[in-house]
Amino acid sequence: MAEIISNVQLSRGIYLMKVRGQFQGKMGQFYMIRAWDKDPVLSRPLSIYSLEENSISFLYQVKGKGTTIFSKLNPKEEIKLVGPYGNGFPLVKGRVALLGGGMGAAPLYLAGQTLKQQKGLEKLDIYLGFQKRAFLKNEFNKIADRLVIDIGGLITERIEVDQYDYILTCGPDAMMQALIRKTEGSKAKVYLSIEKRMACGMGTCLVCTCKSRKGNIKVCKDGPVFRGSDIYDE
Amino acid sequence: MAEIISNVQLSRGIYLMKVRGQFQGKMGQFYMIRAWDKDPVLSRPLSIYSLEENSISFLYQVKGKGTTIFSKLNPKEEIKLVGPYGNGFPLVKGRVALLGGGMGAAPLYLAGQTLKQQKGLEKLDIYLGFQKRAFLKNEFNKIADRLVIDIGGLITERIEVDQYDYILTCGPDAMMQALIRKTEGSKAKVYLSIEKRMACGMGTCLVCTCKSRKGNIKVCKDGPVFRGSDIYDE
Amino acid sequence: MMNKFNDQLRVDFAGVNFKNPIILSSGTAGFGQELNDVYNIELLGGLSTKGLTLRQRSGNVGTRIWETPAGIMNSIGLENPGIRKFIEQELDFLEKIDLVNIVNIGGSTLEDYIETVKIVSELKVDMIELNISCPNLKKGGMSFGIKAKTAAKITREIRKITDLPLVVKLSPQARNISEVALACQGAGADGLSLVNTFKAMAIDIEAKKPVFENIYAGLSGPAIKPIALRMVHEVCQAVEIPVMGVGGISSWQDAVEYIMAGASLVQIGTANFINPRAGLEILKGLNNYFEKNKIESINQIRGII
Amino acid sequence: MMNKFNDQLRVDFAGVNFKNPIILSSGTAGFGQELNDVYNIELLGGLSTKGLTLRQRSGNVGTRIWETPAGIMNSIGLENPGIRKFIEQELDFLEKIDLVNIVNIGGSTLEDYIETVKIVSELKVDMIELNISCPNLKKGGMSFGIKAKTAAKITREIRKITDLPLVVKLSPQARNISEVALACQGAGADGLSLVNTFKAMAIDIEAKKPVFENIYAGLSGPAIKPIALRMVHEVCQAVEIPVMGVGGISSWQDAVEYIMAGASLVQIGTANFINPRAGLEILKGLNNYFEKNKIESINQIRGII
Ligand SMILES: Cc1cc2nc3c(=O)[nH]c(=O)nc-3n(C[C@H](O)[C@H](O)[C@H](O)COP(=O)(O)OP(=O)(O)OC[C@H]3O[C@@H](n4cnc5c(N)ncnc54)[C@H](O)[C@@H]3O)c2cc1C
Ligand SMILES: Cc1cc2nc3c(=O)[nH]c(=O)nc-3n(C[C@H](O)[C@H](O)[C@H](O)COP(=O)(O)OP(=O)(O)OC[C@H]3O[C@@H](n4cnc5c(N)ncnc54)[C@H](O)[C@@H]3O)c2cc1C
Ligand SMILES: Cc1cc2nc3c(=O)[nH]c(=O)nc-3n(C[C@H](O)[C@H](O)[C@H](O)COP(=O)(O)O)c2cc1C
Ligand SMILES: Cc1cc2nc3c(=O)[nH]c(=O)nc-3n(C[C@H](O)[C@H](O)[C@H](O)COP(=O)(O)O)c2cc1C
Ligand code: FES
Ligand code: FES
Repeated sequence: MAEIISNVQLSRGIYLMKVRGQFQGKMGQFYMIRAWDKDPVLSRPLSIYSLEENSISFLYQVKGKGTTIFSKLNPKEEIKLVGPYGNGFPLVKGRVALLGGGMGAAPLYLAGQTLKQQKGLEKLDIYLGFQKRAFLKNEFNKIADRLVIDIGGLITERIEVDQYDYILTCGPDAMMQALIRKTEGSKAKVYLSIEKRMACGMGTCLVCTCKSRKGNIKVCKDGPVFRGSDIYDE
Repeated sequence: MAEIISNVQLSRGIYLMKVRGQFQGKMGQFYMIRAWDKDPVLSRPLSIYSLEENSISFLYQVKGKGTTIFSKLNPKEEIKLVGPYGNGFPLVKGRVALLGGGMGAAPLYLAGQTLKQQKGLEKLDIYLGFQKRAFLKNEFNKIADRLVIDIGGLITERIEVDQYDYILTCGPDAMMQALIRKTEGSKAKVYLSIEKRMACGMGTCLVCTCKSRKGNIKVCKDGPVFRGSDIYDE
Repeated sequence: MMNKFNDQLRVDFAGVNFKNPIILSSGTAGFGQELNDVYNIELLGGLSTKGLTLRQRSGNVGTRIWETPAGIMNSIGLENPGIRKFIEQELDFLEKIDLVNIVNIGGSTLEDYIETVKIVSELKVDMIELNISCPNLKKGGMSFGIKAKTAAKITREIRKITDLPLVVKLSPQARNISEVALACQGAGADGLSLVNTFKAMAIDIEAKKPVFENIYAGLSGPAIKPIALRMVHEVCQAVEIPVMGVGGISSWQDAVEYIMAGASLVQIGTANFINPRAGLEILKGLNNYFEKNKIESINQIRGII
Repeated sequence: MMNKFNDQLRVDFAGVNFKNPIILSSGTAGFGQELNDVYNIELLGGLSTKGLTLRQRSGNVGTRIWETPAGIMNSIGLENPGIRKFIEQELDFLEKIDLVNIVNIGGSTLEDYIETVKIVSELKVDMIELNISCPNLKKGGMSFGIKAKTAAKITREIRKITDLPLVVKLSPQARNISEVALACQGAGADGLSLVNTFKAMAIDIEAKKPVFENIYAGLSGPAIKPIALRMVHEVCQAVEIPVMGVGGISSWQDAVEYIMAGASLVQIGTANFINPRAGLEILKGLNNYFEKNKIESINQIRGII
């Protein structure tokens, strides 16, 4: 049980929730979250948006039953977090781009913060695509060497992939696939964070299995971050 | 859907909840209430405590799942009421006593208010028994010709039944049975409001069936108010 | 016939015309009068009465209701006024209102069923629902619905003595529900309804006793929907006669699932306790769904899975 | 053997000593390592592995999980590394930790089951749970557990080739679960576990398709508890061999209900997804309950209903 510090709507259906406590976690990892007893049965996975000394934050979009309940929580109310789970993004160096589509921005903020502190980072550009309205522009601006925002278009068209050694990405499947196609033949290595319905979040139930070039993988435990080339044809 | 105006704890586990709206109802009737979607399945019956022009109030004790949810509701939050259901207390005259044990006080406040406005009422005495602490003393005092409060003892021992033409009562089974025994041979007529688990609240499901001298009765529809002599041996 | 809803919701079921596929299920709507005080139940397709037996029954003693996660267990034990009092006290109302009235008939012995059906067959009612699936009787009830042979036998006997459209209500405790369904079809049933409640148990660990005097009781409500839907799908694959789907329906989406699984009509039970206007609200949702998707007849979506 | 809980929670089940009656159920705890990172699973009585088959299986395609009121449906389809990879990768850990390890074995054909059991019988494992009740396979799986005859046959064949304690896991789809239970007992099972998931269905009304590729999938979780408990009670009345109760257990009170209904051990499945510490918390609750009520052995309350 942890206490909610704040839970504010940033844009229509998009919320940033801050929870009190000393939590663990690395960029790209997630927590299994619930604010109800036994119905719905499953907790909801949310990526760590940011991690402060005495709090943790999540950026989420209202989709269905669970996230609707989250969106109605008030400060001081309680929430259950279990985690952190998953492998997280690798600590890459050199010229790095983060590319997010919609809610895909969620894990990229902590990724940016973390990489900023890395020795050997040469540049950190952030590309964010939104359908209607941008959010958290200021926050991302603070950590990006260059912040590119696209609204309503295809963010993958705004990036020159050859500029980068690594591209870390998260977002809709179509966006990630487009990126993979675009990096074909380039030296840029892509790491993507993928989403699958989960039950356990820790690798015991095989609900989140995904086919990959290396055979079946568990998104929750082997991922959610994978080399692009393992998931899609590059 | 109705909006909660206030929901205050009067004593440990005892709450008074006021809900906005123009509601119908007579003394002794009840509403089927829920503040959740489909789980738990059943609504909870609560007697009308009082009825004002633009609100209705309920006095309730936290017992289990449903009443715990009620107790956590804040002003402006929503609640669903269906009703009023049940027959309610009869409009009696002459010398009248109201006798309540614990939560049995709930329907008696509206009963007192209503009877006060009756022509032909000669006196209205109110007897309330509590286990540990009295509540709503002032409110009942305003409508009673005489208010007798008992804490920790047996309220039935404090009433002289022959003084009254009618006694309207609500409370634990043992209390109501003791009253019936005490009125044996006296002219005082007893009307009691009884409790049974309910599903529909309106007489369709036969969940609340109770044996009586007149055969099976539905507590929700034929009652919840019955002549004492129909339910217990007088 | 008043009908403020879409005409395309009409269903012909065993020769009987329903305004729409929504039926109030047996035991959850009494004989209609109380719910009709809440809203005009004539808007619905039909109503199945509380299960009636030859003689008045006072039902089971002890706890009659228990809540479970997303469900309820009941042990009413077919309390009912008996068929004669029903005729005296309730039939009038049912004859007057304009929706298909289905008389649900229970019993302990074959003779009782036969006697009751004989009486009902003389009445102005629209349809019989033969309940061979009540789990709350010590004798009879569900035991007729477990095996294909006994289910066929009782259906055959009843078929002989009535010309009313005959629907047999199946038990989820059936050893093989499709076999039982086929047997009833073979024995002359005009339609089927399923499922009745699931035989289930709860224990009061403080008292160290079963919650219910009969030890077992019947589980219903949203909890059972996935299993009941599967059974309806299986039965619809097996039989030719039309099916009424019952079990945990509490939204119009649930109703659409049942129809897509093959049901021609759906019955709303426990949902009436969640919200007394459930029948009407599900009907409204279905009506919107039909309009939005330009569905011209239920057959366009029925059984497409 | 470390045991910070009450000694009086010990259970002898078919000659195997369990520290306490709490077992992690097959398919909901993998092979133990992940949950052991959350808490020390050696505190529990036992663990049943993910169902293993002779060859590696990649499981079902399409949606694998769906939420229902107070339940979930799954269609994993016995994805597993196959018995040999299990031995390579997982057995070591299970051998080292101090709790009863139960190897759950699934399969499509009798030959597969036999081959797998032969291999397992050479290993240092404590018990076999023969899963003849998985509803998510197109071939085999549950179909062995529907009728007494086929259940007896496979049990008999397996009994012949293994000396390991043999528990047969029954299906709630059994035509008559007590008959199947008796048949397994007659064929040499040392114990039974029940139930596996309920065959159930969900339809995606937008896509006009079943949610699951296999059309049906297995329902588990709190929703099924009342039915599963009833089945455990029925089976415990019928057989002499001990029974593990499974189905919707999510609190210590649920566990006590199963024990009072006759179960010697209980398995925790879906509850592990509600709370990964569910096994431990249920154990703690049970421990308190034993202490408060001065219960000296599980037999004092087992089967008292
Ligand atoms: C590792 C990981 C990290 C994530 N991080 C974030 C994050 O930081 N921020 C964020 O906003 N979201 C994140 N998500 C997504 C988030 O978990 C989901 O949006 C959330 O669980 C939806 O829950 P809900 O109860 O609101 O919606 P639900 O009511 O469960 O469903 C929403 C929609 O999905 C459909 N659906 C339901 N079940 C299934 C199923 N089995 N398969 C396919 N579709 C189904 C429903 O029909 C409905 O349309 C993450 C997901 C993963 C796996
Ligand atoms: C007509 C009427 C009017 C009422 N008016 C009031 C009122 O004004 N104020 C007030 O405080 N209360 C009133 N009650 C009582 C109130 O309805 C209950 O206390 C309430 O429903 C309890 O709900 P819960 O969810 O909190 O408790 P639950 O969790 O449902 O149960 C509480 C306790 O009852 C036990 N229980 C559960 N189901 C059953 C069952 N089927 N049979 C027997 N015991 C069971 C549980 O084990 C638990 O110990 C009234 C009842 C009726 C019938
Ligand atoms: C309180 C109650 C009483 C019932 N009585 C009857 C009955 O008399 N006859 C009958 O055929 N079914 C009876 N049923 C079963 C319902 O008609 C229905 O088949 C079952 O509840 C499943 O549907 P549901 O989940 O929508 O409630 C009863 C159910 C409940 C909850
Ligand atoms: C995701 C999942 C996977 C399962 N896999 C298996 C399995 O491999 N073998 C088996 O015998 N049972 C399997 N089961 C069934 C459970 O062991 C258990 O019998 C069932 O879920 C009922 O218990 P519950 O309601 O506590 O979950 C699985 C259940 C779930 C939810
Ligand atoms: S969610 Fe259970 S294995 Fe990934
Ligand atoms: S609660 Fe349904 S008849 Fe009384």
